[in-house]
Amino acid sequence: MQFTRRNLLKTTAAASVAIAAPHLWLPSEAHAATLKKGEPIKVGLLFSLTGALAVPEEDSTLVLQYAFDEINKNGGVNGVPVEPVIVDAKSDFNVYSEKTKELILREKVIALFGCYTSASRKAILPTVMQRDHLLYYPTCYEGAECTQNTICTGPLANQHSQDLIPFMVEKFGKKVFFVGSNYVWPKESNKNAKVWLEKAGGELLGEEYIPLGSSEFGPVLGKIRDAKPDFIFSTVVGASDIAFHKQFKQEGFKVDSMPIASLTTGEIETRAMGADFGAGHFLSAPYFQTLDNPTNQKFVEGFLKSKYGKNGTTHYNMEETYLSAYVFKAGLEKAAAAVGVENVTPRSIRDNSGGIRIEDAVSPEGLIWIDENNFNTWLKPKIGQCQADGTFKIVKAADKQVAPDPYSIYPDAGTCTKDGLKGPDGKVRKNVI
Amino acid sequence: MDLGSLLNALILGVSIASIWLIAALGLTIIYGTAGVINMAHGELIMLGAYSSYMLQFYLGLPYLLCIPASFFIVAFVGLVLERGLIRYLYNRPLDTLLATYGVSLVLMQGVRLIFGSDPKYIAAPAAFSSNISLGFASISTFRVVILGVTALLVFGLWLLFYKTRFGVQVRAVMQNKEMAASFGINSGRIYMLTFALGAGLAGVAGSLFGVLAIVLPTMGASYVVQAFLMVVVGGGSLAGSVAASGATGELQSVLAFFTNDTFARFIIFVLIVVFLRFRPQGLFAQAGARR
Amino acid sequence: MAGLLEIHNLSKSFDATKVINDFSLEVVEGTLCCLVGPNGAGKTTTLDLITGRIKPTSGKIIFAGEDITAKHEHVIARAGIGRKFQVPAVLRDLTVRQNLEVSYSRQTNPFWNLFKFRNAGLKEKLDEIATLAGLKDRLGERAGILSHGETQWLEIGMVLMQEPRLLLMDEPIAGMTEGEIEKTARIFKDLRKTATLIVVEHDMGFVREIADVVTVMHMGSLLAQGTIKQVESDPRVRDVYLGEQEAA
Amino acid sequence: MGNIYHNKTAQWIVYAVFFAILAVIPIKIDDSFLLNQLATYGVYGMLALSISLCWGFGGILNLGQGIAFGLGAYGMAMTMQMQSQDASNPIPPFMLNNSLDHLPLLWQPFQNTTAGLILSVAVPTLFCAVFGGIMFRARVSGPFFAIMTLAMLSAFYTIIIDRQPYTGGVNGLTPPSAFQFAGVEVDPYSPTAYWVVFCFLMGATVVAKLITQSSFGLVTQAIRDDAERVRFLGYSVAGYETVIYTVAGLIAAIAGCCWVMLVQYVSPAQLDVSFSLSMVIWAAIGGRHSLLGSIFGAFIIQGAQSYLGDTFLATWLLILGGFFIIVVRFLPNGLASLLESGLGLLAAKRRSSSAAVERNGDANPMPAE
Repeated sequence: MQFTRRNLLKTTAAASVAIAAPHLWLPSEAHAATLKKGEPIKVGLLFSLTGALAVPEEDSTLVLQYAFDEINKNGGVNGVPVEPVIVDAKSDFNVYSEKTKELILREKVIALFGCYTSASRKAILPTVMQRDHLLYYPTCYEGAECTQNTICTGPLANQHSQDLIPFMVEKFGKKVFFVGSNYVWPKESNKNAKVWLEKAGGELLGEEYIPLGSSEFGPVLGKIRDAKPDFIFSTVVGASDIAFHKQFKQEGFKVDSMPIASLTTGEIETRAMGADFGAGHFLSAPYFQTLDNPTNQKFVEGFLKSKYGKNGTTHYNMEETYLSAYVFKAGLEKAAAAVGVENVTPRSIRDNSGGIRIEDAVSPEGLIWIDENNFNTWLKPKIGQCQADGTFKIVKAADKQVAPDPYSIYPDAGTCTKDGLKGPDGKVRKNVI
Repeated sequence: MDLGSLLNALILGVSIASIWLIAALGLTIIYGTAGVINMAHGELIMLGAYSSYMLQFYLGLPYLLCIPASFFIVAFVGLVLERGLIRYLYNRPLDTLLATYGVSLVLMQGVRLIFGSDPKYIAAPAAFSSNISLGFASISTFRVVILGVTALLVFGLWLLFYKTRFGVQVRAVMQNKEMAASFGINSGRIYMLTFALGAGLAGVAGSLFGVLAIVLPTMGASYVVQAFLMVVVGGGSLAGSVAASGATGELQSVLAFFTNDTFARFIIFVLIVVFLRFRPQGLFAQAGARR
Repeated sequence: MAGLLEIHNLSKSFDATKVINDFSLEVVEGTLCCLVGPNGAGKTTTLDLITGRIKPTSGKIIFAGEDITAKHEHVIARAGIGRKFQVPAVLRDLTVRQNLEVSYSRQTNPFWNLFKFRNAGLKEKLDEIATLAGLKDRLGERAGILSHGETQWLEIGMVLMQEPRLLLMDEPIAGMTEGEIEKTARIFKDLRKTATLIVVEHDMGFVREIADVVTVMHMGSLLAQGTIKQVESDPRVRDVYLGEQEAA
Repeated sequence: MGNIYHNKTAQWIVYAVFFAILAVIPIKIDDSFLLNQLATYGVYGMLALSISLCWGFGGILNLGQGIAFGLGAYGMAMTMQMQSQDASNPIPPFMLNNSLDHLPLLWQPFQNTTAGLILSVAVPTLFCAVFGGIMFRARVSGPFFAIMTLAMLSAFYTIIIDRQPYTGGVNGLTPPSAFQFAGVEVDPYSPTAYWVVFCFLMGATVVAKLITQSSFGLVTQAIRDDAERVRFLGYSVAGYETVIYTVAGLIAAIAGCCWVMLVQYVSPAQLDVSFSLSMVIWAAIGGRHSLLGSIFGAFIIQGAQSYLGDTFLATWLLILGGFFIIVVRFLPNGLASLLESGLGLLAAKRRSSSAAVERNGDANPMPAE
């Protein structure tokens, strides 16, 4: 026993000596990923390949690999090939966080592409910001964030419903019911939708949120039946969305008299629910597989024929992800030109990404560009109606690109600038999440 | 708020109850008889959905035939599982929980490897995509189908457990394994058959849920905890599970009517904890051998 | 002399069945009382009621002047009542030594025990009891591997480690050899000097040898009480026992 | 006499060696990712330790350890979030988005770092004491208690998601800057952060070990074996169960605080059923009857997940699931029992070869360790 105590004391002593050693108190070295001559450009692909989030995120990984293959085939970035480092985040936010660190600190990638949900983005952002790194977030989100370390190529909440709500009000009537999954993005999207609804003279009859992953829509549909809206505005996501559309029809609702206008129900979902459950409903997105332009035809054909195209479809989330690769390419090239290849850091890529345009010839959804202040994307939201075969017919397209505004419904919070959130008091705060 | 809507909520509650119940039925049999805490139950439900999908997609079997076929397919899987693993763990109930959690991972990933992670689609007869309106109330045909299947299964199980020789044997084994053995009842065989039966019931639930919601490798995870709570609140008996699901389904529907779905769930979880505090043995405890 | 244990008009019903019916008993300090009766007479149930394992429907149990009716098991145990179960209940996963150690329950407060690593007086007591129970060489073994006889001894040892004022022994000699039974009888007689015992036993030979007082129970009630001679000559007792033999 | 595995002195030596190795790592290795990763494993180790204490020694299977961990983590995240707010900007951004214009009462104590830290640990501990106290007094035990912790966990999970304005909902809380204590910023990638976790892990392990060796530990092991019997020895079973459940909760709460310090993030995922299940699995794989074994279990499973998960991408869950099945089936007491029986064989061999060199020392057999 005595012997043991002595041992313990020794260990503790060793520990305290180590703590007292001054160099150990220093924060560890700031991250400095740079490009090295003759080595490929490493980027991290942080998506879930297993677990509940794998449904959309596996496609994201595939389309990015396709994009980088395409870029490499055409000479790479600045003549250097891109090498994606693929990890599996296992649909587990703890793993997202761990893998982010691994990609940044160990793999020393120059940029990260990743996440599909806000929750996972929030899980990794502290790490990304702390290492002053760069995340391409390639899907729609709610906004109300102003960091100096993200570039988003999907629509913000303010872009998403700007056309959709007036369109639906005009076509089907003023009364609407909001249904969403119970988390941040649907709630924020609905706040935006309310703004447009008010402008369009519509009337909100009810607002319901159901738990993420739940497949029981009985109570919600009961409330909708009582409220008798002209259309439903849905921000239900994932498996729940499919259950929602199925039960909508099973409960005897008719798509002609009360369609669902959704921000999420794309080609993947309509195929999984069976086209007869999806047909007739509406979706607002910047991209549909059926978009009729040569770039899109090339993208769809090329992708489906490639070894990555096994899922047999392209949808808005994949296209937004595809674009992020080209935004990265342009940003890196601009940064290299500005500071020299040796000195390119994630931060310098980001700082040089403002105003980058992806032209019609590259972008399947048509010209987009990155906002110079908040680093979200100017894009044209389009409205599609699901057809009997599960594809979408574009019924309305914005005539010009809509500006992304992360703080559109929080004018008091200030405006997002390149260096941070500029409050009404004129103070600029960095990394507001 | 008008009376009609509340009535509708009550009717819906019955439907929700039947969904909770059919998810919990198989577990009730397995837990009630052998005390096995089967964490892979959700994955057995998932297998039921996938077997329906497979039969329909590759063999073109009509949906109504897929339901009983799923029963047998998943029952067979259950049989293999019982013979290969569970039977070694009967005297270690908490270990069955861990081992079957391992099984659930294997099944989930196995299905993903075979079928991919994108959702599958089971086509149901068009007649199921409509609703029945009774003037004041309205309910979807498919929910009535689920309710009907559930009622049928409960009735069948009641017959099986209380009116047949097999049922007598099962109850004998439940009460006292040693005593039953001395009467020549092979408890190993009884356990094997009940486990297969429980798995088969999960298969039926799966083929129904596949139409109601979605077919995904991960679909099972959302059912297992709630099914478990039903079984434990019910006390592991058939009547208990029926009563527990009934009460929970109604509560869920009515609370969701007055508040929202998420909060309704919260209240239900808390009520379950409070209930078990005062009646840890559940609503209708099995007259099993307890010390 | 006041009774150490007084049971007043005790009744216990399970559903509609009256298991114990208006049963009263007084056990005088320093005596050994044998509780006998045919199967189902309510002997073990009486012990359950005394030790708080089940709560009586009505009636009162007084121990050392204190009302212990319907108190929790551990409170009753702490008051000084130790019990050996009919089916020997030892802690099978622990060693024999640990079984005895944990039974030495002078300090029962969990917080105090958190800071207690050595138990004063434990070693001597443990040696004494282990020797008495003949388990001196088995201290390191897991209790689960002991033979039935050894398990009986271990449980008796555990009860003794508790140093109770009143010992309840439910069929202590079941499964013991002749020699062991004699030894048990000797120990029980010794114990009477410092403690009071209630022994439930079927073996009338053993009862004859050790009992100061014999209490006969039948159908949950007191049938007869007295010295072994008085009881054995009681015609009602004969009826009950003969009746049982005929039935069997 | 006997197996060295059960020798208390030998056990303490192994503990000392284990922590000595952990102590050397940051001195010898300069890899901030590895340090951060190992520190995270340390947190998982604390969780496995708490499960081992509660389940392995107390016999209480707790499928809701995520409650204590999560509440601790939320408390810490709230404290860190408030550290980054100032007078000009008094409330966290997510609250603005949820239409709150003042700091809710719930959040106010967290403006003070010390108060926040105390609450982070005290609230979950108190919860365990009250919840455990109520349940154990009602003699809820075994699988029933396990299911109730599961229900309670689900209740917390649901309410945190539903009360988005106060909790950040599904997105959770993401304090934008590192934890500051006494004016020093604890960079999560620094050796400092590692040392903090190291000290707590070592402290928790030593305390847990001492508990298991105390009279209290003996009683809890007796309760695990046969709670009913122990009552008749005069011990209040509920009291003992409540204390050990609460101590385990306290360790988990501290682990939660450390975790947020390392990852600067908390979300309802920390209260997800599957996370609490994995804690149980770490302990089960490592060996729930062995404190150190459980910690090892966490290290092994999480380490394999990190380093093999991507190599065996498609089959990883198959491997993991198969591994659980095999361990539970053939090694019910986990990997530690391999060591135990291995050393037992060795002892038996030695005994038979060199006759009997009887030692009387304090080699006290402890089958539970």
